[in-house]
Amino acid sequence: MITYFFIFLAVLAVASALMMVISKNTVNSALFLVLNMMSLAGLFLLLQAQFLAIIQVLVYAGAIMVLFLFVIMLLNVDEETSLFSKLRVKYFVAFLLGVGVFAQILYSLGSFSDTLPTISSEMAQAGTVEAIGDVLFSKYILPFHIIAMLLTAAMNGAIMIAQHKVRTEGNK
Amino acid sequence: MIGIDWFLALSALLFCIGIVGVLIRKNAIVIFMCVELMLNAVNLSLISFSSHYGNVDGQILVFFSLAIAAAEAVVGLAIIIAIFRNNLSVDIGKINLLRW
Amino acid sequence: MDYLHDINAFLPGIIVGVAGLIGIVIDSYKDDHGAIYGLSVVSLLAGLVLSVTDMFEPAGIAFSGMITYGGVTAFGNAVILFGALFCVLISREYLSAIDHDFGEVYAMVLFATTGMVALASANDLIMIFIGVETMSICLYVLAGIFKNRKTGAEASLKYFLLGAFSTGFLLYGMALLYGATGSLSLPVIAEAASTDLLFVAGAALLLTGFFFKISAVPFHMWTPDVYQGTPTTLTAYMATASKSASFIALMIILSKMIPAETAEWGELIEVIAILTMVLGNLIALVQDNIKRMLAYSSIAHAGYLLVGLAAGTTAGYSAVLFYLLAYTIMNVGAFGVVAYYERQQGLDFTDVNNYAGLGFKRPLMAVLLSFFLFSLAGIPPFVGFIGKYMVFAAAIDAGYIALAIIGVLASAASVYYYLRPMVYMYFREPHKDVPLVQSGLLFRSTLIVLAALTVYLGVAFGDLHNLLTSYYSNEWVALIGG
Amino acid sequence: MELLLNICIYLPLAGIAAILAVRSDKATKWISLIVTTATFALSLPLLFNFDIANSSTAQYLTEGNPVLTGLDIKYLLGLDGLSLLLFMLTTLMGPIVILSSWDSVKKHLAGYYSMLLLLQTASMGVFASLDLIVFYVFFELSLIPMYFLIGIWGGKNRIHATIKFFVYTLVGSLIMLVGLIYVGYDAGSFIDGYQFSTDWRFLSGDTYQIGLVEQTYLFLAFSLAFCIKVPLFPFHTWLPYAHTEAPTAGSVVLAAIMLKMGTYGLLRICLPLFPNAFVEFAPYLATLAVIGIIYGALVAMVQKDVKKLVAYSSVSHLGFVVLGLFAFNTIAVQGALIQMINHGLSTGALFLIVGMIYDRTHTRQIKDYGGIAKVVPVFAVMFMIATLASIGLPGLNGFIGEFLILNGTFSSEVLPQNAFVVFAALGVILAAVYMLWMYQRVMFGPLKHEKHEKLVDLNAREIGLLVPLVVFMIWIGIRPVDFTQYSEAQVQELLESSNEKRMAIKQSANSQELPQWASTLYDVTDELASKTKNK
Repeated sequence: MITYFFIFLAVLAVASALMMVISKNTVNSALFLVLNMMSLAGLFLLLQAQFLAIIQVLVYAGAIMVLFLFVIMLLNVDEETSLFSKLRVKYFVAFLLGVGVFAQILYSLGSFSDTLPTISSEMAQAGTVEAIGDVLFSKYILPFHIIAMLLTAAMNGAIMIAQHKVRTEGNK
Repeated sequence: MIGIDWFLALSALLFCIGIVGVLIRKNAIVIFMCVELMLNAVNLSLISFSSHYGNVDGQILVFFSLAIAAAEAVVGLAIIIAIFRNNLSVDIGKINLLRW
Repeated sequence: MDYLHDINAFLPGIIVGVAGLIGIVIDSYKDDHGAIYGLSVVSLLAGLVLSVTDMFEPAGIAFSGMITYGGVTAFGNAVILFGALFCVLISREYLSAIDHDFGEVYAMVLFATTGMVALASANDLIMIFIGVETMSICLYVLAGIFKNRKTGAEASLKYFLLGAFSTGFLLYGMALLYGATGSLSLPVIAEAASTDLLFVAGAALLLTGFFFKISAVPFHMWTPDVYQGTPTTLTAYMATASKSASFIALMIILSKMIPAETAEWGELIEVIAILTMVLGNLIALVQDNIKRMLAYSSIAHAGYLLVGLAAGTTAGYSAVLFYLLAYTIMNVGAFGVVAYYERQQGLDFTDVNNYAGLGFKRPLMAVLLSFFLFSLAGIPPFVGFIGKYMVFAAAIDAGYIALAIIGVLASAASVYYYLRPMVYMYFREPHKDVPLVQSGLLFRSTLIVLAALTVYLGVAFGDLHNLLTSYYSNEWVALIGG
Repeated sequence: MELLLNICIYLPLAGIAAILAVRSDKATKWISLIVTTATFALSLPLLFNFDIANSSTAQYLTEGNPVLTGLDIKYLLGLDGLSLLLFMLTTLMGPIVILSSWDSVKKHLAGYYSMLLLLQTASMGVFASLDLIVFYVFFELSLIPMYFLIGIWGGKNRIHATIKFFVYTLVGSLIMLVGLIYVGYDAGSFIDGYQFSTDWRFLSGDTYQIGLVEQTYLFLAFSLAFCIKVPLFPFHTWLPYAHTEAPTAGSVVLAAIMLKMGTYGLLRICLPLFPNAFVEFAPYLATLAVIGIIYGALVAMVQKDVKKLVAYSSVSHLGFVVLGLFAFNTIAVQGALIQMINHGLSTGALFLIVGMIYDRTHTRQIKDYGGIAKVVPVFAVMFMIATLASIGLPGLNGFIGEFLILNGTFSSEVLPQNAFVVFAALGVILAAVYMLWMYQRVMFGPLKHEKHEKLVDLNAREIGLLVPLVVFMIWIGIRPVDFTQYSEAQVQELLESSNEKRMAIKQSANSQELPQWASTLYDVTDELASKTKNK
């Protein structure tokens, strides 16, 4: 059963990723990315990471991608007439690089796959909100706070950059 | 039951689609989305490893990476808005003032 | 009690971060940005003093193994905070003069500094990731301050896209390392380290991410654009504090996590170092824009620093720390003087041609720039010479003689472009008479302090060197096994 | 006394501080003059108290603690037979160069005199330092003031000249730095406790022996730096530019002192540290030196610019010094040492004289002069003495140096071919040709230009600064032993100990596996006895 789910979700993820890259319309691209994220959330569930599956939907698909769509609509980016950059050489290099990295990663994963085939049995406990919350507020308290600060900083910085007018000294 | 290695291979594939997308697209927003795809692919890897080891550290890293992706998205989209105001375009092909 | 101990261990970072948070709140009620400026200076100074006192404490770990403190870590933090402090000190006058004195700038610097301190204290991949990202995201914002100028917005976009791209590699590297070892904690990873392909691939991806951050060739493309498009004092901040933090993190990764025997890392770094030194210096030769020239020079300096890392010995790592301090001093100074000239109206003072004849108009600034440039060129008795000396000595001691010779030749080529501003300032007649504004007292005295330090540390470097090598010897032994 | 040595070296720095504090053009000149004169006066006791019998041990030793733990780099100053006279020459030239620019330099006086004083400190430091790292620091430090002196106060093409000068010299010395660090670590393996040593006394001693292969590389690294500085043909191309464009004082210091740093470095460092390579490479470098002698002379002959002519004559003269050093026997090395002083005195004087006439006429072209001897008789006399000293007329100093060098080279074991002597002697003749021809064209014949009728003869200041130089030229010419005595014992001892060290290294290399090229170059299997004789 899980195998069928995996195949379905994997095909969905790869297809939506490809569609995102090649789709002409930026809005479509964004929607394909949402689809990709949803299918990844499904895969997270298969891996018994319930908490992160929910977060993935809420934060990524729900918040980040909405922001993307918002900006795309705001800027009213036209459909691109020429989709990709004109340099054919660049394509070639890009694909070569992509395939190269992929092959390399697969090769290194190959060395790994004999040693670990399956999901650990402890996972049933480890993926829950309680388990994650527990370590997040004990072991990982410092990174957690730095992230909190970073979110404030990012919000502040984004407002400053996106503001239209330059404020002169003291707004006088 | 399907093995972890399948998840990892899927993750590598998605990561590489992301790389290729970054390299060949010229719309800054789409490039940024491809970066998001790469981060997502890594998250899948992390969660797979985490599930395999049955330890929660990998998931915590995913949690943080989600938060950072959010922060990055906010700043990145603000920058894209700023550059759109200057250029009326998000085509990185037109952004070549600074070279060498 | 444990908490107090933990908080105390990360106190410099906490002070700086909290000051940033308080600062933006205060700043939103005030029209004048003096409050947040004062707050940042005070907090950075407090952090610096704390780190300096911590330098002599024994090292330890805190926050359940997330960070280390004391000893070498504190020294790294001190270098970062030193750079941040001096950049902030010279920022206000410059930013006011060009009408970009926003309160957020100081807040961003404080937040980024917190990230850097976290990065340089990291003992866990999560801390490294969060430190790098906190630093980078704030720097993306700082790079975009000139949002109404084409160059500014583009620099920021380029920086952002490439930075985010490299984050992908960084994170994937961490994922693979996690997969290979089952842990994110550096000491645990070090124990489980192997020549397993997965581990090597993970480490390589992680290093790639960091090579981007330190702008090593071939991952340097963003540097000149970003340095040119960012307000100059903030460029100084990027070029010094952020580079120091990234280098310290790279050092942590190489020394703590990747034992030398797992792969030929030294050779990889050697190749990157050669590329970086040679290309950085060669391209700098043809730059007319002084900020771009300093950007390529900073790429070249990353190469010299990599020479120290390639050596991979106690001498190499302590040379890197010393060099980072020296580099911070002279680079903040050089960018500071450029910032002074740049805000003058009438001519574009980032073009080196327009420096013609400035040497005798405001002799102080010109003399200061000469000090910093000579130091960057590595001429004794300035501190840059000692830094280069230590780095190359470490490389020679570790048997990388070819590397040292290439580095030395590259640095000989660099002299040509370091001399260029001086050639224009002193040896040529001005094209056009531009009245030069007097610099403020704080600005001037900050730069004078830095210039004095280049000479002082160039002569009296002994204590610092002894601190790094002998005082920390136990710590180094623990890190790299003698 | 050791305090006195330090005071001498750092007094000019105090002078700079005073100049910057006072900020008055007039006071600037006087402060510089007083400081340099005081330096000279203070250095005299160093000369008089020098223990000639013990010239091979460094005297007035200042030995600081090692600055770094584990690294034996220390502040180590002292004077011995090799350095004493050069040190004295430096202090002597101090007030002379200050006086020479008294009226001729008009812009940015504070900067100008500060640079001259800084140069003074750096030069004295080079000759007095006995730790190689300290030596290197002073060696490099001397570049900065010279860079500015040529660049700011120089002639039309000053920028090109100064950058060429700076980059050339720096490339050489940076390669030397790599060698220096290697030597330091290598030396560490010969000592217990310390890891790294650049103490010259240790490095030149018997304990420290460098293998043949390393010696080759290190010798090449060091000698490249010094040959550029000397400058030896074909590394000389920066010199004519730098000399022509430099202000008078800059040329004088460059010729009299800075070029000596190169030959001094060869003698002080290359010879005792790498004796095998020194000897094996001697024929090649001596060939270059002889080419330099002839080439410099021929090029000087066709110069139209007086200053350029003097500059090329420097290339020729320093060829003699290098030849003398590589002859590797006491007479020749003694000759080289005294020739360094001679060249400083006579070429320094020539540059001063050219500067003086340039100040009056603002031209250096030979064709613009002619027949001015009658108008300015004192000038003509001074010029004559300096010219004759430069071409090596018996009774003047140049003769002593060249004679000793040629004599030593003739009997040299290391340079057995007499061709060296023959061609070098040819250089002496050529020197007479170009110098006298130049003198004749400038001074004698009918007065070519009317405006030169009103040429003013030398004033008291100018005579005053030339007289000491002339006195020494004659003194050395008549009683050279007063000067050579300081270095005699040390040169002999240094050559003997280096030769012993050379044999020892060869002996031990005999039993080792060497790369093909090294065993061919050093010929270790050959009968060692054939070269053991040392004169």
